[in-house]
Amino acid sequence: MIGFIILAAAMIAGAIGVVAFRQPVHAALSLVATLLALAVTYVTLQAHFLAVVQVIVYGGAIMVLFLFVIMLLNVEGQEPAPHMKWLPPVAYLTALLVAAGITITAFVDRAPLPGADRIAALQGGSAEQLGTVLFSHYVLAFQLVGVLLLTGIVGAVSLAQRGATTERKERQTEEAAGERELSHG
Amino acid sequence: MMVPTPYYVALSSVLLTIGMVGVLTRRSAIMMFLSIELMLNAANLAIVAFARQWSASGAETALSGQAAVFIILAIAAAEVAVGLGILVAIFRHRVSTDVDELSEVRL
Amino acid sequence: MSSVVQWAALAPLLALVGSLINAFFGRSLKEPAPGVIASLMVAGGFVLSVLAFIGLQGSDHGVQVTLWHYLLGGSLSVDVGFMIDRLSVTMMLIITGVGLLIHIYSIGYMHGDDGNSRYFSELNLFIFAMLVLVMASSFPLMFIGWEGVGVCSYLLIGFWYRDKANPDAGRKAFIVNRIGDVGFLLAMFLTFKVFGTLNIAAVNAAAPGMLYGAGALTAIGLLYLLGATGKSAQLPLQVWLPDAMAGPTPVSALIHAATMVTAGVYLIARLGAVYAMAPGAAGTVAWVGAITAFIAAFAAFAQTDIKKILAYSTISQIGYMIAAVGAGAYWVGIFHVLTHAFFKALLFLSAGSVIHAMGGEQDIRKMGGLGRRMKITGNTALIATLAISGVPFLAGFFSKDAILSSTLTSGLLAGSGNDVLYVILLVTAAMTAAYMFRWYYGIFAGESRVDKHAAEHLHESPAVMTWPLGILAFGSIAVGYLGLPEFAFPNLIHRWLQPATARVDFNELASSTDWWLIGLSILMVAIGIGVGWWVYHVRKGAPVAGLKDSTLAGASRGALGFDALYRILFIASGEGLSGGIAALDRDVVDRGLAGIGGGGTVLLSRLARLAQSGFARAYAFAMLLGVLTLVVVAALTGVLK
Amino acid sequence: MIALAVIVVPILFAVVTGLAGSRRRAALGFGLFSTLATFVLALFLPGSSGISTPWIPGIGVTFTLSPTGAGSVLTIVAALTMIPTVLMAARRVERDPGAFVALLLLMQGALAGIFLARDLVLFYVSWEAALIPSMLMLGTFGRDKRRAAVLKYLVYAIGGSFLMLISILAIKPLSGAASYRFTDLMAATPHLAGATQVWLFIGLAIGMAVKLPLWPLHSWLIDFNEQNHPSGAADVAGTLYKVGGFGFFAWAMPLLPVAVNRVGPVLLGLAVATALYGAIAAAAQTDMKRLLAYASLSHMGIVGVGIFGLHLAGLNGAIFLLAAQMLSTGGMFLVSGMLYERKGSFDLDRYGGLAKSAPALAALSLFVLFTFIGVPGLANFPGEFLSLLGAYQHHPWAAAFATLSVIGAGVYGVNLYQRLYQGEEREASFDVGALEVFALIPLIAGILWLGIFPSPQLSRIQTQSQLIATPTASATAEAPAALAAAPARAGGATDLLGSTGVPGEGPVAPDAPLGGSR
Repeated sequence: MIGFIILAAAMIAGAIGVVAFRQPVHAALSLVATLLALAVTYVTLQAHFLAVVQVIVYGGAIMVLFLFVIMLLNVEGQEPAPHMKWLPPVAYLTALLVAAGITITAFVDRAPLPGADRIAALQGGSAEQLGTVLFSHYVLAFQLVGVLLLTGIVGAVSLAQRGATTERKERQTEEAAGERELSHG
Repeated sequence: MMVPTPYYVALSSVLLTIGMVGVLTRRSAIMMFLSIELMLNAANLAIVAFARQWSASGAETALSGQAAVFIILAIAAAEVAVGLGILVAIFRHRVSTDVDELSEVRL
Repeated sequence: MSSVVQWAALAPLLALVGSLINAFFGRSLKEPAPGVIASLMVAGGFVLSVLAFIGLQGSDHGVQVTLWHYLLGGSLSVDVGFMIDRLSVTMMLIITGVGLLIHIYSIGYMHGDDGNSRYFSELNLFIFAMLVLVMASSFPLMFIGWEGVGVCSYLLIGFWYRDKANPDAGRKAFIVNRIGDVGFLLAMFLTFKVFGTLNIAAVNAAAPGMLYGAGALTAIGLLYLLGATGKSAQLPLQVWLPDAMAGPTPVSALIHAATMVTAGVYLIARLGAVYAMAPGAAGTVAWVGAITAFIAAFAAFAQTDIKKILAYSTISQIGYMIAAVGAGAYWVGIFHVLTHAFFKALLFLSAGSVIHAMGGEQDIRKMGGLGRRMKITGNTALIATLAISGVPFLAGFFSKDAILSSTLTSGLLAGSGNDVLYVILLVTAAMTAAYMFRWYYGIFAGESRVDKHAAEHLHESPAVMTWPLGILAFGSIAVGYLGLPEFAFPNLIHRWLQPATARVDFNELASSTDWWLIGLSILMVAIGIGVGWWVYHVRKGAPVAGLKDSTLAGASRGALGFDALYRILFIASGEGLSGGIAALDRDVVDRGLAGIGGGGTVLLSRLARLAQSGFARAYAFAMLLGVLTLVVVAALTGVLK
Repeated sequence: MIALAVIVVPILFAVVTGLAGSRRRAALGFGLFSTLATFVLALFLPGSSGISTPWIPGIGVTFTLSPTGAGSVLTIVAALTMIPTVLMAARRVERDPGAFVALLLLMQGALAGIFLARDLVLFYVSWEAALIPSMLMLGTFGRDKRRAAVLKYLVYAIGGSFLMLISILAIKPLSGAASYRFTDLMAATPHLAGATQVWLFIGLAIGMAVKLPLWPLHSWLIDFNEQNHPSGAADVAGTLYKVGGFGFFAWAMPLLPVAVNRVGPVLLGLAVATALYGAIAAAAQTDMKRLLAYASLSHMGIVGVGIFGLHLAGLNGAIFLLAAQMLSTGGMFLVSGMLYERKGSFDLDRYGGLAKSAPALAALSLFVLFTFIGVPGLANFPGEFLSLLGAYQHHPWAAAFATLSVIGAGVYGVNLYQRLYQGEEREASFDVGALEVFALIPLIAGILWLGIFPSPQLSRIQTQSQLIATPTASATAEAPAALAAAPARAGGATDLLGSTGVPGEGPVAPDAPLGGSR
């Protein structure tokens, strides 16, 4: 229980950091912290394989991508929104209500829960067990995710590429113009 | 000692709503994106907690929840790749990531 | 034997072929080819009718020719088929015979008109429709002919369409006829409901088995009467016929005197078995006829148009026929149709000859003394005038006398005031003689009032027009002898038609009484002619001088104000209603529904647009609100459970 | 299989024509070939075999087509009407005739689907599919105020369809039918409780009443016709799409007999109102297209009278009138397009005396007009006559009032002709060209065919009319039973005549040699 409280505190702190930090880089790093804490939480939930994947994919690949983009675009912190000034307070209040509602529901619902002993006996979550499920029951979904990833890659590349080619062309025309000026000059 | 599922759900809901607040209050697309990732992970946490809860039934598909989270992770990766690609493209075009300025779709 | 009769079924087809030839190729044909083709087709029809007439001599029964199946629906089954019996053959002979003469006459009358081929096409189409009407074996087929003749009448009245008055008259005729057609339609619906069939022969066969005087039969009778009043220009739908004189004169002769307008008489005679079982309906028929005869005769006195006088005379004479068939004397009605076809066609064609000679002038105040310049026309017109007036030994005398005696003695009218009807018709007979002699003296006798310019061009019509006049004049004398008074002489036409018409009881009169009645009617005719001779010839009163400014004259000129009344009652209110409904639809139904629906939609859309700010964060917030709703619902159900 | 071909061929050619772009000759060629081929195929519909295969097995939807009954008649006539329509559209639409012809062909395919479908969901799909091309034609090729007209059309059509869809979705689970196939539904739905039937029927009825259209749901029709492309081709398609009556006849009424008995009189009253209302309003119009719109509304009222009169004759007649008015109303709209080409306006005040310079056009118009106003011997008459006659058998007063619309038809009919063609001619115009003659010939041929020989089509329709439960004869024929000692039946007329020996009408020679086409 104590472990859970520590992890929860770390996660909430990290989450607040994500939302509160002005600088995107700080926010991103704060998110990394949250995600790592989450990975540990997965371990406590016997999802060992997922914990590993969480660290590698999320904490590693995705967050690095984020940081790259932030650095590339050189995004800086911004002033509070000029539009919809009413939104932040209302948003806080609504969010509070939602969190309260979910929590109450989670604790109050008296659906019969299986005994803790049987949960303790569970030793799932290893790569082998998860793999068995994924490649038997969810093989189609798995394949589709593969296709989706491929599509995502193609999409990302094409998005990046298009911008790049137009820029290159612009640069080429500018250079050509400059050369012409040079030759004339 | 086993932590009961409701605690995980409560934690998940807190993370989710913090993410929501982020989406609603930050104007930078990058920041909104980060908040969305946070919300996604909050949901994942809940799913994994439920998976543990229901895996106690001993069914063949006991690990369905974890499988779902695995797939969500993969999708999130694709989403981030494409989303950031779009962001970069927009930034190139407009030199800004302020979503309030991107209201052209309005009639 | 019967095969000869069956060939008569081709008669309508011949007329239709003639019509189509003229419609498609007529414009490239040189005059008089269209007229000759049309006449030949009608002549063919006449020959077939004569053959059928001969073929039916020996047998009492008609021949039913079924061509193909027309309508079906549940127990309803209607064939396209012809019933060729003695009644329909009689009508066919009138239609094709008189029709042929008028076609030939038209070759001369319509000479040089640029619508020549169109004219003959429409005239042949009329013959087709009229033959279908009289030959039909079922009511729907009869209705095809019934409306078909109406359509042809509409086309021919508005033949000279460039002058707006002519199409207006055609429109009036068509619409008034359609009112009558509604009666015919409803009558058919009720017939089917009561009899379960629309075959005319089957209805006539079943009618005697019905309850005498049953309400349903009376209703059927009255509805068919409504149809008949439309087509035959009887009260209350008589208003269209005087206007219909806007058409070419041969058309007036053929359609609006000899054939189409007698369709109502034929319809009631054909349905004799039904009327014989429905004394209420029959009495109404007789009264409608008698009153129409009187009113129209009254209206004829003050008219100044050469054709309108004849039009009112036609309405009046058809009133006689209707009265006869109302009395149940079906053969008498048809007999008068026959004699009237001859002398009225002759009157119209004589009038046409005059109009032709006068270069289109129709006002009798500008005529007079024409008999001296147009000998043949004048003499034939005199014969026709004598015949219609009911002068003894001419056709009209015999048929009119038969009508008078049949109304007096009809058992069917026992409860409907036989004697009053008789008196009305007798007085009308005297009036007929008077106004017809006004017509004759005004045009052919006395001093000439023709203006100089027209007088120079006065000429007798060509032979193609005078020959038909002569033949019709002969007929106007001769056909009367087919129906000599029964009590003393052999009556050919009654004997001929008896098997084809329903039997109605008539009271037997003493032979001496019969002679007295004939004497009485001769006396009335003599009085009428005397008055006409005195006022319009001896006193040399101009045709309108005698009755110039009295209220009576005004009433006569306006035909008792039916037109004016209807203009207020139906046309004005109809236009008001129509405009009102159109406005209602435009402003209330359309705008109203559109207003409620459209206004509501606009309001909703304004509200909805508020939500569509275009800011992604606002949409996200909306989603959050949705989540909140779900959570609250879940929490509440969880807590309350 | 022909049934499928009749649907697929026009749709395929629509795609081809659409791909061919805006080339006028391609549009004309493909369009004419497709309509002619479809018409020839449709002629072979009666006697061909139907189709029934599962389509969406999970919810019991099948792909069932049946080339029998009323649907085949309507398909044939619609296919015939499409020939001149495509011809006129391909020649007269200025901008992008290919797209217009493609839309017309799509419309034709969808219409054939409506008429031939014997699965309720397939019927609904076709019903909605036909909405798209008709809407696009109005929205893309219409006149100045087309946006409002499209909006109104869509609101009415979709609003109605939505309620219809609810009923359609509910009808199978509620009745427990095996599938949406007509035969399966027919085995189950008539046994539903009365109240359930009424609610289902009301849903279907509103959707169909909009398309019939029935007063007061007719407002879209007037604007639809007024704002469509002046060639009249789109109006013809719209006329073909007035399938509400067929929907009642083929689906709502056979499936829900109890509801028909309860709600039918209300609908009959509305139909009578529609017939009179349309005829009266038409008489006051000064715009040719609005006049035609109101007049055809009046005809649709008579269709309704025939259908809701619940008599076999009326049911036959109503569907027959629906087929006949495709030709006559379609013809009138094409004629209006021809006149627009001459004068550039639909305002009747700008016409007059055209018969002088265009006598052949006047004659052809008059022929179509006389058909339109129900002159007997031509195509509309058998339908009108049987509709009113059938309704009269159970509801004399309603039918009698509806019959008064005949007078209105006379008024607006001859008024229209007079204002167009008679009187003094304002300015000389030109007579019909070859194109216009070729366009009107199929219609006139069809009018004569239906007008003179209606019985084969009527007997085809009757196979389907019999599925609708009509009040039994004994309940309604009390008057003749009391009156008639021996009520004669049409078939037995000859025997009766021979045996009763009435001195009246001469008995009939049996087996006259000229006859025998029975």
